[in-house]
Amino acid sequence: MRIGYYPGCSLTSSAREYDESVRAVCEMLDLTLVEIPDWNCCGASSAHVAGAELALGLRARNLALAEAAGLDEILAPCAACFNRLASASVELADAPDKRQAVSEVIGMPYSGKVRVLNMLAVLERFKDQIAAKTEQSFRHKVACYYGCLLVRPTKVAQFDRVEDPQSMDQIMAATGAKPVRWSSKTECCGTGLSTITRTELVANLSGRIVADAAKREAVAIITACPMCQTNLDMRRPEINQKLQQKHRIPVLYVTQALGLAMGIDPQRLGLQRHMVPVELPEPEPEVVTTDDDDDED
Amino acid sequence: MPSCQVLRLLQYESSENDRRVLESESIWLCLSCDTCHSRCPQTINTPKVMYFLREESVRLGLAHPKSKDAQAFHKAFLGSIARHGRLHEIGMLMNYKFRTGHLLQDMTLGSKLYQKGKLELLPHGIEDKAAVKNLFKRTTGDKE
Amino acid sequence: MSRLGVFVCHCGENIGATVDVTEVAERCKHMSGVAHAEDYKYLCSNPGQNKIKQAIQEHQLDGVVVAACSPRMHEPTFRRAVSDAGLNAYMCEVANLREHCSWVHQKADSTTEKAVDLVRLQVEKVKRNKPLDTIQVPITRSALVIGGGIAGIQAALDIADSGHKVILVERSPALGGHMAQLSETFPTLDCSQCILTPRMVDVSRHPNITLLTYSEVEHVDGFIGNFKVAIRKRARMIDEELCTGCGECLQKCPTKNVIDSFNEGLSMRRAIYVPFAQAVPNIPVIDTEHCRRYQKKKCDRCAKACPTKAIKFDQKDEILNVEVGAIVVATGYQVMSTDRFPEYGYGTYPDVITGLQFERYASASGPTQGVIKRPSDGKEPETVVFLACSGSRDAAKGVKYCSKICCMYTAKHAMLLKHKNHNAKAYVFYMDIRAAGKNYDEFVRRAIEEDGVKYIRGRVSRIYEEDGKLIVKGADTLLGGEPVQIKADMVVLASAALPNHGQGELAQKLHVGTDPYGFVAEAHPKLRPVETTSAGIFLAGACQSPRDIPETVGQASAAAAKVTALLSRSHLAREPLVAEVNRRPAPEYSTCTGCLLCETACPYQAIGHEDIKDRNGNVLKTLAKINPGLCQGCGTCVSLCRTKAIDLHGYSNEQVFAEIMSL
Amino acid sequence: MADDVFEPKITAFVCNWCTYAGADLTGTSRLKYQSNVRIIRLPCTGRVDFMLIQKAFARGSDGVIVSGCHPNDCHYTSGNYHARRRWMVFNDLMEFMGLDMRRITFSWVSAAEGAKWATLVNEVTDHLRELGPYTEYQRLLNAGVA
Repeated sequence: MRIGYYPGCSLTSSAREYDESVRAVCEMLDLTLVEIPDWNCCGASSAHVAGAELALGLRARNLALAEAAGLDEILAPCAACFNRLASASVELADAPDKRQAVSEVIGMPYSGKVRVLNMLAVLERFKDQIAAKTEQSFRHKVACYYGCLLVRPTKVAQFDRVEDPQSMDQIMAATGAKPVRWSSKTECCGTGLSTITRTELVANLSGRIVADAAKREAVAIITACPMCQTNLDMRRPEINQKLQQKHRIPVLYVTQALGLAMGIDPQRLGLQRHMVPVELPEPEPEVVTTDDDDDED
Repeated sequence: MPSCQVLRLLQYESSENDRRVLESESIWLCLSCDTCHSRCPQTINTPKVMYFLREESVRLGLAHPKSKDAQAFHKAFLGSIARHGRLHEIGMLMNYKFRTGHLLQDMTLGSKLYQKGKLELLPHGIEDKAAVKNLFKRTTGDKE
Repeated sequence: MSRLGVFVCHCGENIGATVDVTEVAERCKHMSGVAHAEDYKYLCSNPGQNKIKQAIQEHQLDGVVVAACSPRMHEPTFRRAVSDAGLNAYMCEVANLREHCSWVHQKADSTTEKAVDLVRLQVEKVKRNKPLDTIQVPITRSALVIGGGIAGIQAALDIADSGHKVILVERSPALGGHMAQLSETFPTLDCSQCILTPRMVDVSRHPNITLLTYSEVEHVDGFIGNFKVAIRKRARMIDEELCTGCGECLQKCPTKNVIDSFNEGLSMRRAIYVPFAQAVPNIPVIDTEHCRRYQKKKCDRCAKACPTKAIKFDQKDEILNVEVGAIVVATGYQVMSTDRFPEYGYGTYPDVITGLQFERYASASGPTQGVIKRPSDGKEPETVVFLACSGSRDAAKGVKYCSKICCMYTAKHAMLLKHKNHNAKAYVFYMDIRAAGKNYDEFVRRAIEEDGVKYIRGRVSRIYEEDGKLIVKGADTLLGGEPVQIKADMVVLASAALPNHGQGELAQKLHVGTDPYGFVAEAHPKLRPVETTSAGIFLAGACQSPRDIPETVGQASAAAAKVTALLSRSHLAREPLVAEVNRRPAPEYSTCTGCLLCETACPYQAIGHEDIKDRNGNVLKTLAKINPGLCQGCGTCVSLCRTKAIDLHGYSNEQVFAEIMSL
Repeated sequence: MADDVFEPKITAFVCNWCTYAGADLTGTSRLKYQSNVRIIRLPCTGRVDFMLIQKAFARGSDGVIVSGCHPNDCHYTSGNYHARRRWMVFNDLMEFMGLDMRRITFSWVSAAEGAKWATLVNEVTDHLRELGPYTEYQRLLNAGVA
């Protein structure tokens, strides 16, 4: 199987380990990633400030490039890129006038057929293979954290349910993990534009998520978004200062967790690049199988 | 002021209340997390409203002083894309720091990131830089 | 050559201000076939009508066109006037100069020109009108009431008291509907069961009422005054004649884990059951989906226990065919279930319940004998949060309308909680308090002021579980949108009232219209609130839109009055604007070829066929045949007919083509 | 200039229960629209025969409007569905015959949509004014096609 691949800017630098682990896991799953030739930045949330036309143009160019390369589905592991590209794909799908206008702006034709998928939507298709390839059962309590951009707004994401989503929990459960039932799955970590400009707000919002995960006795927070990972990992000193705590719970990309379960070398998965060291306890002993959400309280 | 008050003030359609909104800090606090949108019984897309209000407040020169950093961030970000086609994080951050004067912010973090191999010193641009430059030109005039 | 009269109305200034009425009348005089034309200030007034009558006699007119307001307004008035003057009523047509001309255009020559055109159109039509006689249809003088809640009970009793026979059909095993589930009723706090039970007993004892519980309407045919209804009487597996209601069988049933829907799923019942203690009729039902006899082919403990041998395991559904003259729809509502609310946990938190479930807890005959407990662990909750507008007034995830009853029952719930547990804390999140009604606002104020219920104006954005509590996050808009967080033991959703399940299918069987939400539509929102869009079918209660008990009872009595008025006549006059198949001399008999395409297209099953036979009984030709009693005059068959053998009185091909040719 | 404006002739076939009543509401609400349309009242759009439309054009109409109850709201339960089905069938036929389909407008206007009726008539009138007189139909007539 092959699928178009849009790494996005973060995955080439600050979220390099996400890219590394995505590639490693997809290789294990026999999924060939075809990088969109000469892709450009999706514009994130900044392009909007310079106008809706520019914002749409930047995104549409990538869709048009994918189409030209014969790709009808593309994987955007970065949740922000996914959200931006998917919203463009949805916006252009039923609007021939808009497609016409944007084609002129980008100087390329686009027929509106490319579908954008996030990492979880792709992994969901491979649940059986994931279970089959799991070498070391990942019997850990994990907190699956979805954030904002994977499920909202429904019209754009067209994926999972908007409150209490389940896809990542099920993917992780396929490796033997025990996803905890918690209430911060789709709370905002504070990215927006304030990661850099308003660090004090970020510490506050991300702090609640880390504290909730710790309270539910999760040994790792699992995410599929570079922004979330950065805030919960890189901003941990500020978070701990704010909470007056010493939380050491690591924040893994879902592909890193799967990679570990499949026995892929931690170096290849980029675990060494984390700020909060990834140190997992011994897997929990295999006990009588119960439902995955036994009472936490 | 909370977002419900922002919208309430706008419903008056009075220039006085519009100004109160455009000058407020509130419109710069929205994280676009979309939670309100997904729970709103009237499906109001509040983040989109906030985007619009920010554009308007900048256009009319009413933007709250605390929004300077955010504006500088966007400028630095867009500048980086316009030049390289992709975001060059270090370049963008340096640009942002010069624009805001926050020269020392996150200095230690930066060096740590570099050690972890998470920062690229040189930009990796795209091949067809002209395509992106043209895109900017066609949609925003000549400015970046 | 016709001798037509044209009468043009000024309608005061309403037509006269933009149309040159005198000019119109003048021009009409020169139209072919017009013998007389005049204008008058108000034709609908008595002197105006007299003018028409005089002119008919004076000029020996054989047809009349009145150019005035919309025919939907005064067509009957002018037809009556024409008929009083000795002409056939259907020799009169109305040209709509007001709603379709003077009110919608500016004063101009073109407007007058259009007025002339509109009159000419009717002149050409009326020339081809034929005298028609109203159709007299006999009426079956009995009624069917669908639904055995308080609406159906009241309607059935009122109709029966007026001396007419009533068949009351209820799909559940007992009468009572939602009202039987309620604890106490606002604003008086009298016990719902106590005021309802006597009415249910009245129904069962009334000589004019046939009560069919555990039964459903299967099929409906016919029309006003003459409905033919098939009713499925489901097998209870109990001989109703033999059963004494002693209840011995109930005690012996070994299956004890069936979800009790009367208690809104809060308790379990047996496979043979009576929904509640005061049930009318007090005859059990065997739930064959759960009974061991039917599932595992064994067990006959109930039959052994029965002293009268009333249990009949091989009983079959019965279809009863009845004829009635009128139908009352009183099918009630259902509430939105908790799994419809994403931000309140998709129904995964057991302690988030609906208002109807709270009623069962608060009811003395409920699963906890009236002690408020919470489902998860049976503890008595200390802090209860009530959410008004759960799903109501929520265009995104619920329904747009206000469910009307929730403000009041939420105040009642909070009050009952405080009465039963003085230390409990009750919070109500609301958008607006809508307490219009006699003693209603006073009731809400009492909850707030005397019982100390905390009302918070704002919506709840999220509920989640933490440490055995429900964390309710909301906002207080009276504090400028300040976030509020309450740790609650139980949350009660005043969830939206929806059309009852099965309402859509029933509406189709009855050919009654529904509104966009699926509630039964009234014929006119103000002037005909208890009639449906189908003649002879009436409505009562929450099947039309959510409403409380007093309003429902009032409406049920109103529907009953309408039914009684209808049944007080022996015959019904109907408009003769129906379709007819033409007849020709032999050997053609008709241009109809008997293809019977029309039969399949007719929405009223009004078209059948007839055979033309010779003396020896040999079929010479088969023709379509229209039953004028059933035909409603839509004309679908006319445009479908390939040989133009069908025509519609009042809108015949000749008439409509003449109208077109007049333009 | 105003003298040169082409005033199209429009025939409207409407049902008694929805669109006729809706047009009454336009009047009661005193909404103004252009006076080019002539309404022919029928019980239901199910009564609208293709021949009626053809006759209207033959008689010199520049445009035709057919309007009835919204799907599901038909006073006669299903007459408007028959109209719609027939419309779909005849659409192709009329196109094949060379009828200018831009001159036929099919719409739903309910008894509550007074404003919609005004808008509909104005739009159709403006559109036909752009298209000009339907002289082409007479040519079709002479050729014996229509």
